Amino acid sequence: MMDPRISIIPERIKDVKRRIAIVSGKGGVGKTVLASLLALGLSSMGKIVGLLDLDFNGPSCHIVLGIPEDTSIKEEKGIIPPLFNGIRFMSLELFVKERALPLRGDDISNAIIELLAITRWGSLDYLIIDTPPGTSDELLDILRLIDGLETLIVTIPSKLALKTVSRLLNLLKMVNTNIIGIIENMSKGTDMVREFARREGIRYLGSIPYDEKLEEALGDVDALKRTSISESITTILHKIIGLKITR
Amino acid sequence: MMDPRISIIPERIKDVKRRIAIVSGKGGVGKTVLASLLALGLSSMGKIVGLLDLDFNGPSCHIVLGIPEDTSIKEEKGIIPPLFNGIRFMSLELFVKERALPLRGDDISNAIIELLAITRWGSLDYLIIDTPPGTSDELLDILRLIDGLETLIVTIPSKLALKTVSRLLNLLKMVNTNIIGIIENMSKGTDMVREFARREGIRYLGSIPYDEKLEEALGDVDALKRTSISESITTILHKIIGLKITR
Amino acid sequence: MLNLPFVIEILRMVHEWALAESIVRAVLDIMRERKLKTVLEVKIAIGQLQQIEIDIFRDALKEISEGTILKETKFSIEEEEAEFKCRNCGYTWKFSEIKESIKEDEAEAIHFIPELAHAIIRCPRCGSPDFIVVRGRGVRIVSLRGIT
Amino acid sequence: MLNLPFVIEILRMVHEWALAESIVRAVLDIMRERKLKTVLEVKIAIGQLQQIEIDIFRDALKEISEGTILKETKFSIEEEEAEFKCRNCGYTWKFSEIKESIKEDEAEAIHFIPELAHAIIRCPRCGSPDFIVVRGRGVRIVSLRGIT
Ligand SMILES: Nc1ncnc2c1ncn2[C@@H]1O[C@H](COP(=O)(O)OP(=O)(O)O)[C@@H](O)[C@H]1O
Ligand SMILES: Nc1ncnc2c1ncn2[C@@H]1O[C@H](COP(=O)(O)OP(=O)(O)O)[C@@H](O)[C@H]1O
Ligand SMILES: [Mg+2]
Ligand SMILES: [Mg+2]
Ligand SMILES: [Mg+2]
Ligand SMILES: [Mg+2]
Ligand code: NI
Ligand code: NI
Ligand SMILES: [Zn+2]
Ligand SMILES: [Zn+2]
Repeated sequence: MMDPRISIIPERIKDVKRRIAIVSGKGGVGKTVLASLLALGLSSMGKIVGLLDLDFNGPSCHIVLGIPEDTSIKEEKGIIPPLFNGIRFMSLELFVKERALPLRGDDISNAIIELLAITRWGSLDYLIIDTPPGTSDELLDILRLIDGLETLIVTIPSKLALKTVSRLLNLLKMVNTNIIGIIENMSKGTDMVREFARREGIRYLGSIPYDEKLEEALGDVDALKRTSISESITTILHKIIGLKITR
Repeated sequence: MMDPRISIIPERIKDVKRRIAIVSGKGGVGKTVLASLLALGLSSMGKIVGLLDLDFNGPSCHIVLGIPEDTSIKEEKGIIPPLFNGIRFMSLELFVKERALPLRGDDISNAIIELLAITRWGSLDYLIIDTPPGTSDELLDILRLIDGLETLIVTIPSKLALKTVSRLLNLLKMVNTNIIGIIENMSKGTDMVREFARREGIRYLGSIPYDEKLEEALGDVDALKRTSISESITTILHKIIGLKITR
Repeated sequence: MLNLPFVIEILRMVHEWALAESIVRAVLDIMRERKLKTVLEVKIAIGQLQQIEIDIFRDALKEISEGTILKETKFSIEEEEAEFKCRNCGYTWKFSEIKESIKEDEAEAIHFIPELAHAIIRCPRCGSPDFIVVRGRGVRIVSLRGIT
Repeated sequence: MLNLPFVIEILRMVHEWALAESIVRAVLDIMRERKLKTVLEVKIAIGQLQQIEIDIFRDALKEISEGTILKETKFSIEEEEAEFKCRNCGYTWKFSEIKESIKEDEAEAIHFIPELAHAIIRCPRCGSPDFIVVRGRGVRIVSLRGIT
């Protein structure tokens, strides 16, 4: 029998104008930091924003934004993502609170479907989705379940990262998703990533410097806004907001 | 019916003295670089070493060590891992060669079982296993399938990494694996990781500096051996070799 | 929303509503796909692990289907016992055997997302969290009887 | 290893040997677990996707079991057609329909690790590599007849 939960997902996100997944294939390139700061930046610009953390094995957006783990979940014909600094936030962390959560692929898939089926996002201008590294269940599921998904690729300027990003791009091109472009994080001022983007035929959205003040600022929204990362993100956001998306 | 392939796995690794998985939970902390350089270091010390890359969605050990992708696989009552710089190497990369390989959890699990069932490692002093981030199928499978598995944890000095490592530790402690200890990569000279190790009751094995010459050295074994990373690894290896493991 | 009876106010508050909505929507999807004119009966299994409030779920199904062409459809609900099998040691056990040991906030987490059981339940024999939920996970449609 | 007939030299060269070894080992494990004295017959299914050389596999089974208490055991081998289902669009198709389009080195990769199909095969309808191998993946034991 068909999975009934999948039927309701389009209804749950029907008032979400843009659905953007932050992806890389590679770990540790800054997906979580950028997903969180992109959401924060959009909210500062007056947009209505949701942030969904789908890195179930290592959820971290709440650490970046300083969202308390003991937040209680409101139920109302589903679950309503709590609001923090103007961001509607949803993460399994709100339920498991630091416990280890060793989920296999089929569990991840099941949990994503359940979460998308019961969460009522309401009207949003942007839903930002943080994803884990790899091209496994999380990515495959949002690609098949979220209509009109856009992907925003994050990388660092390293051969090791670019080889993996290149594999990811092969996949994204196969399934015909909207690739917004690539962000170079922890830039070293070289043109390695810009060149890569040109070769792959994707938009180079800009670079973000390594900011050693980030570590101290983690969990403190005001301090985060003062980092040079937030500054670069504002510039990048103006490009992203300007794009017209056809679904 | 029972999976026949699982029955043969103990036989396939029976002459492998130590089986060490490089793990973190977190991505981008240097698991792949360290797994590769640990294997290289052990080989330089005269040990017989195997290196198994289980990061199917983003295999990279071959890039670090400069192993050509067009190596042909030898069959002899199974498959024999080709030898490079004294390291017996196995990776799905040898079969897929840069293609995207989007595997879901059950596929990953199936592929790991198949690989372990058909690969004939022969006699090894050490089998080093590189793993992807997360605590999903790859990790759960090697924990259940490889008897006497030891884990070597890699982290960077960041709150974001340590929160995820801490979740991983919860899991490792549940399943009673042998935790060798933790390596601090891209150290900043702080005592954050040392303190963390003390709190968690695990061995702090040493720190590795950020070496900006690494990027240039990737793929070139001689250049890799000249990095300060290799130097730190030698010190750490002496500690690891000295440990008596009870299975 | 004024003047609704009290019981309905309560059922709006719980997330059982969202799951009931998914059932109704799925049945309407299946009708369209298979070109059914009427659906006489829908059999639904509710896995014990998720600890759904069955009365609330049934009331939600009724209220939601009321406004659709499913208002005459019979929704039969059966409970499904939850069973686990350890991938590490092969041991199998039932939810009922361990239910007592689960705290209230833990049950609440599993109620929302049954996979969170992997953060809470461990194999009674070997302690591993690496188990399969063999049956009784959550809500699913078992069968559907309709007229073309 | 001198004086072995030529055919056996060849079958040592292919990895079918390793899979046959796993079958024999698994049957011996099952015997011990279920306290069987003799195993009369083992039914093995060979999934078409993996493209096992059945004759070589059969010869390997014979040679390996020769030296064990399974030397009288009958190993029946049946081929299982491979079928796929797309997770993205629901389309189902058979391996035989697409077999022609697979190049030699690709078939070789799938022969070693059937999951590598996900790097090679895509849904004929929507192009997605996100499909399930519904049946016919690789080698498995279907059933076993023995005496306690
Ligand atoms: N621009 C930056 N400057 C300094 N540190 C950064 C920057 N971006 C990310 N980091 C740090 O790098 C590490 C990895 O970032 P994270 O967002 O967790 O990556 P991912 O989500 O891709 O795994 C974290 O410790 C984070 O604080
Ligand atoms: N000690 C180091 N100094 C400089 N760069 C490093 C160091 N360790 C790792 N890197 C770089 O960091 C990135 C992540 O390393 P990698 O080994 O791929 O991590 P993981 O396998 O944990 O995802 C790569 O670009 C790698 O070259
Ligand atoms: Mg992340
Ligand atoms: Mg790696
Ligand atoms: Mg499960
Ligand atoms: Mg599959
Ligand atoms: Ni509820
Ligand atoms: Ni072969
Ligand atoms: Zn167990
Ligand atoms: Zn398809």
